[in-house]
Amino acid sequence: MAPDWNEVPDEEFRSVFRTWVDQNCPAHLRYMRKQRPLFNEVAEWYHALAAKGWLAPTWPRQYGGMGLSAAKHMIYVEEWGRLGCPRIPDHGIGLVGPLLIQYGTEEQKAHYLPCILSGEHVWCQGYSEPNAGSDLASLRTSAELDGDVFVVNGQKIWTTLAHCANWIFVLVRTERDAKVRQKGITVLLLDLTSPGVRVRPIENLRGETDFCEVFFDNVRVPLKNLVGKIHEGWTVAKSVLGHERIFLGAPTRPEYALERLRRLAEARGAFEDPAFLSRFARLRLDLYDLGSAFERYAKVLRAGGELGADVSALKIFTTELYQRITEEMLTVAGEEARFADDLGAGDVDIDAMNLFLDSRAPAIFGGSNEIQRNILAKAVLQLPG
Amino acid sequence: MAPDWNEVPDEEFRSVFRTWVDQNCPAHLRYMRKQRPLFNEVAEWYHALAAKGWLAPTWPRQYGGMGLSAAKHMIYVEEWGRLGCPRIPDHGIGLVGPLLIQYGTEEQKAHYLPCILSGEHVWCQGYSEPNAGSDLASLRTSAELDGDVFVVNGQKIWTTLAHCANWIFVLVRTERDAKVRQKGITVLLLDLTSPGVRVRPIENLRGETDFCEVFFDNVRVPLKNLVGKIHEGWTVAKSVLGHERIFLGAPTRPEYALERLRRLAEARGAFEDPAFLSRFARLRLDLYDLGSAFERYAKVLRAGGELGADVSALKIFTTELYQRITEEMLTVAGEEARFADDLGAGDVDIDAMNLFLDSRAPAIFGGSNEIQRNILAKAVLQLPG
Amino acid sequence: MPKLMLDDPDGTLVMLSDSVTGFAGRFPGAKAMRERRGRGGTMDPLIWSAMAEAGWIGLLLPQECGGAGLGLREQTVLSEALGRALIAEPTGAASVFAATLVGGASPGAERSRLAAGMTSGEIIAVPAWTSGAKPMTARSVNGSILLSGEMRFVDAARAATDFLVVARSADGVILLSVAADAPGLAISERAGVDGGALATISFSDCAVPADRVLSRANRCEDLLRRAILHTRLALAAELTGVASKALELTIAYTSDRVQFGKPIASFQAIQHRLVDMWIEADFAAAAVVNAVDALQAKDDDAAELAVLAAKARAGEAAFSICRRAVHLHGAMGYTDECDIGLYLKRAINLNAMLGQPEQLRLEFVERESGYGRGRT
Amino acid sequence: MPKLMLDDPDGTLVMLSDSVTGFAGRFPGAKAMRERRGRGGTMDPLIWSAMAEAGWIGLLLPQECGGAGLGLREQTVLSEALGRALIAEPTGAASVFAATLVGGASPGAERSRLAAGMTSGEIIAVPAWTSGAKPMTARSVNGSILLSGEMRFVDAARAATDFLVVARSADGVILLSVAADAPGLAISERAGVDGGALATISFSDCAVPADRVLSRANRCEDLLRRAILHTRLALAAELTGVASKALELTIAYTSDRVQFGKPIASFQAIQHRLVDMWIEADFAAAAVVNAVDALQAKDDDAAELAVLAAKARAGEAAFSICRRAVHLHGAMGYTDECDIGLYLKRAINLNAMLGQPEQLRLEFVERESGYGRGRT
Repeated sequence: MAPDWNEVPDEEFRSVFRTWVDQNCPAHLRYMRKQRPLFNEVAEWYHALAAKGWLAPTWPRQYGGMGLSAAKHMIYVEEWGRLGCPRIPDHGIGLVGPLLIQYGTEEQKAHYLPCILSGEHVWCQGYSEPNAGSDLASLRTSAELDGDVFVVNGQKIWTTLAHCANWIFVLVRTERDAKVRQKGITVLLLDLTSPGVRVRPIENLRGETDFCEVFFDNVRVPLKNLVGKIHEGWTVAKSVLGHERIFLGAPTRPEYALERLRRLAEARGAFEDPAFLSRFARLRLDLYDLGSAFERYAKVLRAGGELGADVSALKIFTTELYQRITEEMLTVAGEEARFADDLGAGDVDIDAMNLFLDSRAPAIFGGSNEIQRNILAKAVLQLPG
Repeated sequence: MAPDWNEVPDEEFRSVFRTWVDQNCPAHLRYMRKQRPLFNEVAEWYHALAAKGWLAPTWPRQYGGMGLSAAKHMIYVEEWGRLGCPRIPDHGIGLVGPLLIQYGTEEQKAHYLPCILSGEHVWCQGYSEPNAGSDLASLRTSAELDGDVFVVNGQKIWTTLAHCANWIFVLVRTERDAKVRQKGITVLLLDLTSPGVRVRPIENLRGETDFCEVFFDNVRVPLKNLVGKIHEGWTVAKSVLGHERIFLGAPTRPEYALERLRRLAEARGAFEDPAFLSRFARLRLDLYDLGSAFERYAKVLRAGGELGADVSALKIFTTELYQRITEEMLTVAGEEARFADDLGAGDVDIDAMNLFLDSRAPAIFGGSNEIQRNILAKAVLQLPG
Repeated sequence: MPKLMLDDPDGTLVMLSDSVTGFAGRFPGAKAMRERRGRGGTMDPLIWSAMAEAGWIGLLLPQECGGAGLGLREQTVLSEALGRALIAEPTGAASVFAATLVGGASPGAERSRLAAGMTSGEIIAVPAWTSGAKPMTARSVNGSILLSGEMRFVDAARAATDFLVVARSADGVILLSVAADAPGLAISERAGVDGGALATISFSDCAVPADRVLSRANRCEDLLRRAILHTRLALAAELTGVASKALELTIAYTSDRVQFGKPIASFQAIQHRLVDMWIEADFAAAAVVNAVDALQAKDDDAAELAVLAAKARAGEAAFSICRRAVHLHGAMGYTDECDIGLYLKRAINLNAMLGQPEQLRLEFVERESGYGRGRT
Repeated sequence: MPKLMLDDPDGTLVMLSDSVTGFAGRFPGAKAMRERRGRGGTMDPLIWSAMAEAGWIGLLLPQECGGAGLGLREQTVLSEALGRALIAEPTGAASVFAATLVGGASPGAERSRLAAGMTSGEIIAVPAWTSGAKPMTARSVNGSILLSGEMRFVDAARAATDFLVVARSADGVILLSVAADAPGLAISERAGVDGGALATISFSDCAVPADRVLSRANRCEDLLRRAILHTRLALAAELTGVASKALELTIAYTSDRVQFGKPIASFQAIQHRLVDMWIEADFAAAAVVNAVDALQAKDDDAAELAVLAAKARAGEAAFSICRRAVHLHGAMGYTDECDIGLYLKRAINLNAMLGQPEQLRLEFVERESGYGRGRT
């Protein structure tokens, strides 16, 4: 079995991990323009991690994971970002794995976990529906039990990278008239190559296809693909997100964007303009203080604590800061803000418009910032009504 | 009777009015620091206007007013502001007069209107109560009819200048269990020297007393002091504000504040700092564009039209701009923002802190900006729910 | 919704605005934008000639050279309506800017040729006046004029039949027209954010007949100033249209979209945000009307200020309203399928053209009070 | 509510914070502020000596000269708690700044005298280091030092027993203490926004015995830098306390106040605004903790940056939270009777002391990256 990394001092782990990653993550995959590369585009990195046994940082070691504590996992993610490694299609690693480890049968674990590590199964996550965005409990995709087979009908949307996945982890309604809307929901593992499945990629504002619609027309799913208990999938679905929530608020994106802004501004001589400098200083300090706030939550995790609802503050701040930084890039660009493509800045190209458009997404997805504010109002400030 | 000013061309009226005001408004009353001087402090200017017949711009001429159209009234107000004339206690002129002219009996008009013009009656307005601020219909001050006398009990608050008034125009509840809360409300004219009345001035953030609490303990008000019909005062109360609503959104205060900011910044050399200049330019343009927006509503009035609910936009913009300008003054003041008193700027003193604190008020009073936004959401944007 | 409140005694303006709505039925703006993007940014000649047929191109050309004899009020209303309908053609550059240059040029055959061709749609005359790395110079050789240099940010260069070029000659600045297929002229295009293309044009000893000169020396700079003034106004109007329509679409979407059992437009936080967007759009419209009034009052200084304010306000409003509009459309707003993203991209393009708000505001206070004068 | 999340293994910090709560029961902050204003800004000696008795004055003085031997963590927690309780005494100037100067002075009788007096409350030593119109100069004459010049923004001048004065002498900058009743020293006060008073002190050939010198030449500037660093941190903590408490009061008020049949805190627009205020307060607290950590890590450059960030963030947060807090208290918020206005005024004073946010941010980026260096 793999070594117990939690026994290794933090700085040693950081150093070992960084050195190996730096030597093994291919140069052409570093600092990719694409936020969400397809599986094929990053397969060699995926397999390299798997071969080393470092693909699944949070899975227990007996299932081929690294079994990292929250504190060690933070280091893993930090170094990953610092070295500019690409995001890999991670729904198998980050969602389906933990889900099966917690709720799966022994048979399911034995079958699916290795397939994730080998890259044979590429997973996507079927939560959202056209009329159930932030309001997840109102989903309508149905599954009816016909003997030992569920027959699934309906539609999912905003399914990230479904067009390069072959399995979907899907929430379906198995009870139509449940009194509490959260009841009567079930989690199924569904083979996307089954007859009756249709995947339609959706182009986003940046001209890329991060997500898809997935249609189910009498798709037959064996009963053994049920996760947890029937009708009680809501608990399963909600439980998956653990301390990973902190990464929704990680300063990664604004950090990258501010660095780009700095390069652009230097190339354009904008730092000579004190009015720009004043705006830049505000953004710089926002980023710096976001780091301090992030550290406050990370400390809780390192001390073995659990994150409260207050961590939503990070998500709001980081996503809105990302937007403000990229808006400033368009101001600095001046008339060049009219271009769709990258802007030359000395020896680098700055993808100002790409970042600006990309920055529209995080404030919407993963629970819109309005929803996050509602959560904070109720759960942290305990405001009435 | 007075001349019909509406027959006079606009520019001629403006010139005649300006010349006379400039010659007759005492110099020591111009550009007063106090936004709301007491009656005694401005009595000579009040009487001068009355003697000239120019005290009540919108009253019909037969009642001693000028009978100005909305367009002419705009000129009157503009020149008043331009010449730095002080605000006079104007509830009698602006509210009680128009109310009696529309709803009063002949006897009431004959008795009260001349007393307003002579300054014998100084009025205040008793609308708000401790638990009925923006939600006026929930008022509780009660009046019970005892023969031909109302017996009034309860409390008003935020009654502007009640401590220098001798009459109050008061909303009372005459029906306790009305099904619609707007029903069962009555308007009374109440002599503040009556037994059972107690007035308590309230000090504001600037250390001045603009408003008061007024307590009524079995105060007896003759039936003849009823305005309009009993139980139907809501209509009366709501109808009073006509085209004057536009002045809630007039650029007067931000205009004055920006001029003060300019003086302060010039004295401090702040215009040498492009970062300040950039912020100043934004404020300057906001003020300029507020002028354009104000003009759009003024045009409607000049063309004889009626203002819609959309005029609330002016109130929101002007009050928030006023705040932003005075906040910038504190930034320019640097460490001097720690002083309560005025800041020297060449040969003038700039009352930065006074203006900053004053700017807190208009966003709250006259219907808080939140209420204004609610109104716009429903009445203009016609949003659901 | 915010509207340009301009006096319209004979109903001309309403007719003009309605005609754009009709036109948009035949040539839906969003569809045309996507198709143009698919073509690599090249204009659809059909749409432009239909616009010419409708009498919208060169609206500002004086009657004496075949123009409609209509004025800035009409252009403003037209531009606002085009913005609303997302008819993202290069109206600012190839109609307003070009017509001001041509209309103000010295009378003569070339001016007449251009004016007639523009109004008929046979000529697409595109201004090329922003210097690139190499400044534009003109020198006379054997009765021809040889142009050398580089011009940036040229709209619709592939479709242009003529470029209206500003160059420095020994006798001062001159304005002349250059055939798009003239030898020695090279076009290099880059994709524009809203699916169009922006070109850099290189001239290298490009020979132009002397009779192509439209204006000379001091008149030229004044002409350019007026062209910028008119175009900024038109852009402000177009941006106001973009902003108002984006807001309308957002109100419709949020009123329709149900979450937690209620339309999301019934949530107060959303309502207040929509109200703030509406106020911004309303102020933009008022600023544009103020600029039109100021231009008609013939006080040059006041008009310059008013136009700077209008372009700054409308640009800021459109950009910021469209950003929030995209957000309020939720995940849909982040897709290319939903039109709202096109409004955002159009707003970015028009806002960045001829001066972003910050630059315009600084120009305003410098012009008004001299603040910041002499800074680099 | 936002709290300073500092490690507190033995519970010292909680005890310290609780002791402030107890103190505030005996000396309610808002009441003391109003009374001080009524006295024309003069401190209440009773309150200051009670604070000294509690061991809060000169907390940063090293044990060797009679101090508590506590550090910046304790001072930070104390200042935050004082801010929350609105105990608007001149802690920043007369305790933190003064203790850093005295603690860092050359060992000797004068240093011991000051240290002992400060901790016992018998001496109120107030720094006077910001030059006014006339720069401070010191010259030696007959074994005395003659001071001339003007110092501005001196807190609590009427109550001071000693001023800690920074002056330029022939041998460089010196720090010395000056008895408040020294001849040749004149105090002129102006009202402070939060009811205190700020003095300008004029020295005109004011004679000070030579043994009053606390520090000389290069050490002085470093001492001053450290005093500013510590005081900025303490002010940031106090501002964080002011901000958190103002937010708490606002949540309580809006949860209680019913309009249209519901508490106003149940309206979504109000809720979201309160959430934004909470995020700002939370970030301010995190920034202060980060600064404490950085100071303890002994990396001077990093510590300077962290303190600049903390003071900027906390000042901005407190000022902006208190403004909105006043607004959300409606008409009540605009009265002097309601305490919320006092929080606003306190926030303004502390925010403007030792650098407003804009200035601190510019200092941060200059220090970090050299941007803007060399500008006036």
